[in-house]
Amino acid sequence: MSEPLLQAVDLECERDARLLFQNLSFSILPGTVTRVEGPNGTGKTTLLRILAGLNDAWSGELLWCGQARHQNRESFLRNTLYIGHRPGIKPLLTPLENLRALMAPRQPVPDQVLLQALAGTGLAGYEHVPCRNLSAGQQRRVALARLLIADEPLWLLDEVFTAIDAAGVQAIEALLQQRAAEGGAVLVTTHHDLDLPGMKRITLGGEVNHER
Amino acid sequence: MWQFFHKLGSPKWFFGIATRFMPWLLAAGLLLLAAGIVWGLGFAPKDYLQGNSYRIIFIHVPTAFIAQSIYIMMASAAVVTLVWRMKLADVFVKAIAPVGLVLTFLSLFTGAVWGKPTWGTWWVWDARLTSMLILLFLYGGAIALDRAIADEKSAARAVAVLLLVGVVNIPIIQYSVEWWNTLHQPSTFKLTEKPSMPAEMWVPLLLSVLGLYLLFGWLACLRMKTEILIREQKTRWVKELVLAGRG
Amino acid sequence: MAFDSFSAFLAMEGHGPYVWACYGVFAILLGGLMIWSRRRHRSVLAECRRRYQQQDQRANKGQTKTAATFTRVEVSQE
Amino acid sequence: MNAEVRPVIKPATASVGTLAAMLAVFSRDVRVAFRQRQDLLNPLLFFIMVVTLFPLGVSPEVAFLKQSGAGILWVAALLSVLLSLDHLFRHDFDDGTLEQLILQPQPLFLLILAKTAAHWVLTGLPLVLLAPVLGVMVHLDGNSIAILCLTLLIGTPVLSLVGAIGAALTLGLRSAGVLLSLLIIPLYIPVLIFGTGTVAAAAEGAPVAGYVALMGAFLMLAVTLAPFAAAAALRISLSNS
Repeated sequence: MSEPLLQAVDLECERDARLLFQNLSFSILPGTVTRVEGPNGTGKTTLLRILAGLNDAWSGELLWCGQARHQNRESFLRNTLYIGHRPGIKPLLTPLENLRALMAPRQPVPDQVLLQALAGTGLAGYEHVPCRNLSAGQQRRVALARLLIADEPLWLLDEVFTAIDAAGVQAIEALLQQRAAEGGAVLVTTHHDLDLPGMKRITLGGEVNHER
Repeated sequence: MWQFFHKLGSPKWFFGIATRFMPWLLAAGLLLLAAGIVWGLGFAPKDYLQGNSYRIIFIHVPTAFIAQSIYIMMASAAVVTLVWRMKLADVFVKAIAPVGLVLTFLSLFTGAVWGKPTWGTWWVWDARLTSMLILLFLYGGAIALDRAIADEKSAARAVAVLLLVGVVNIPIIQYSVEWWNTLHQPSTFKLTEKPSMPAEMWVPLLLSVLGLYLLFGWLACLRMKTEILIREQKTRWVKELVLAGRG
Repeated sequence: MAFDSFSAFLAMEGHGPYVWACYGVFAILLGGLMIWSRRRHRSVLAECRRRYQQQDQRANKGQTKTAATFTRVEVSQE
Repeated sequence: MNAEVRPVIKPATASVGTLAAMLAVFSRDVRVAFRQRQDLLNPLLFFIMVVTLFPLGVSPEVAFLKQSGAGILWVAALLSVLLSLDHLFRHDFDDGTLEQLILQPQPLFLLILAKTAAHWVLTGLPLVLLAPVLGVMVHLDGNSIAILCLTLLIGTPVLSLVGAIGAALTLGLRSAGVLLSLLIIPLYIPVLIFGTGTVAAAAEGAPVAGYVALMGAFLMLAVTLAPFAAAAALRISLSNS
């Protein structure tokens, strides 16, 4: 059994005086895909933001590689890739410039590789078109191009399939599976019916009692 | 020690203590303030330079002094909010900010009215009045920010950051305003500067400062209790307390 | 007593209006803040009590949460 | 499933240096700004217009303008920096760039320092460069203009840095623009006082080195403390969104 990358112990989160979840414990192991599921408004995105380190209105414990996350923040941040609802694409920049800016603080990547990654997401020929002229799905793909080069062991992907066409969805599913096979850990939230072999699930919004 | 600290942070514990102390705070505060004011207005000797208008000092100085110290208290509570995330510190800041605003306004108002018979004008861009005016802005900003953020935890932390930035700035502002004042007008007027004040003047002043402090304590307790009720509605202890008719 | 008579006390040698205006505004604002804070406390208390009683009533009735069905709501055309 | 071959957890030291990351943040902001040049021009136009209002609204007399010119220019510069601050984080907040910025392994306050530096280069610096022209228009003499530009050069970065705190605090709020001004203007007062005071002292022939040094001290203080406060404020604002 390999050691978990990220471990949550008794997570509890209250938002706008409403209890989203409590006593939530799980481990994210290398080589797994985990899907966070639950109806609208049960805190899927909030959970992902908590795990990524964006939201700090929670209580409980988060362990990174067995140690408290807040004491290993730099190592955690360096080794975690988070892509949110709003993926950080500047409408005024081209896909290539956007990808370059997103990768720059993480790992040095030559432009050649960036172009390959963009081509891999089906954006060949659009590398130098400002992103505001691209469709929603294409803009999303610029952000997802990071997945083709990212070396972070843990990926946190919020609504990764939004605005992506059917063929694209299949390709991304395959990518996630391949990543797990390589030993990466992936955590996704999605409304699309994702069911990969060996996939784990975290279900929110079931038995949470709203009264204290 | 740590346990005491923890206890201090518990809204329930505070609620009980505050309820017990409040009548005493109110009674002692009113008594001291009334004594200070009656003494100051009716019995203290006339000032040989300013005449009777100086009697405004017995409310001007207490309001100015407490208005300034409330800002310092809020900034100290801000540290507690940011470092230890103590709920009671959030409540404290939110409850006393409007009190600080009102007292700052009162000190400005009394200062301005005092200026009219003394200097012949309602407003002088004197270093102290200007500093108090800026303090009024700082209070206004903190309250406005608190109102603007819906989530109360985030609001408390954002206000805490603002307060700390403000408290770092206050000495700088004070210093620059004083420098600016000497640059533009040689300061001939000083509000309260006196080489020595006779005891018949400073004793009533001290009484009214103490009295106003105690009344501030009462107001703080009351307003904190209100805020605790709002925030802790869902807890069982508040429910029992409210249904039992205590509070 | 620093004054000879009550009227002298009120007049304060011509400075009366200023002094009394200050003390008046001070009394109104401070007293107002105290009374208003107290009223607000009372009203919050009453509001809490009302909510708790409502909650208890609802708990006794035992309401259940309904799931979303997205059925169209019929609007009568009269 | 083969869990044996897995990516190695890298050591905590980031493989990209902090300086490189700061440079990336800076160059992206500059690049985005140059794609939308109108936004760069707006604070400058505002600056010119506010200065124009004073001769029109108060008096075009040379004596008045000579005396208040430095103050007018300083107030106008302050207001136009204030106007541009709302954009400092807003676009990044809307498109998610800010989330990515916070999640970088490099220290956040340094990245914010880089962003603020970009903001100053794009708004503060052009104001300083434009100031001599407007200085001539309000009849300031050569020496006063030089001192005015010097104080603006030292003072406008302080405006950007302190303003960044306000921009971070009001991020995502409804009436952010007005609120930002309410929070920040009191904090701008020392810079304004010393900025105009130095010019006034120079006009009277007093030595100004001490005042300029003091403004330099303000700048140092702002550079060291403001990014920390802005970083804390950003974390709070994003946690709330």
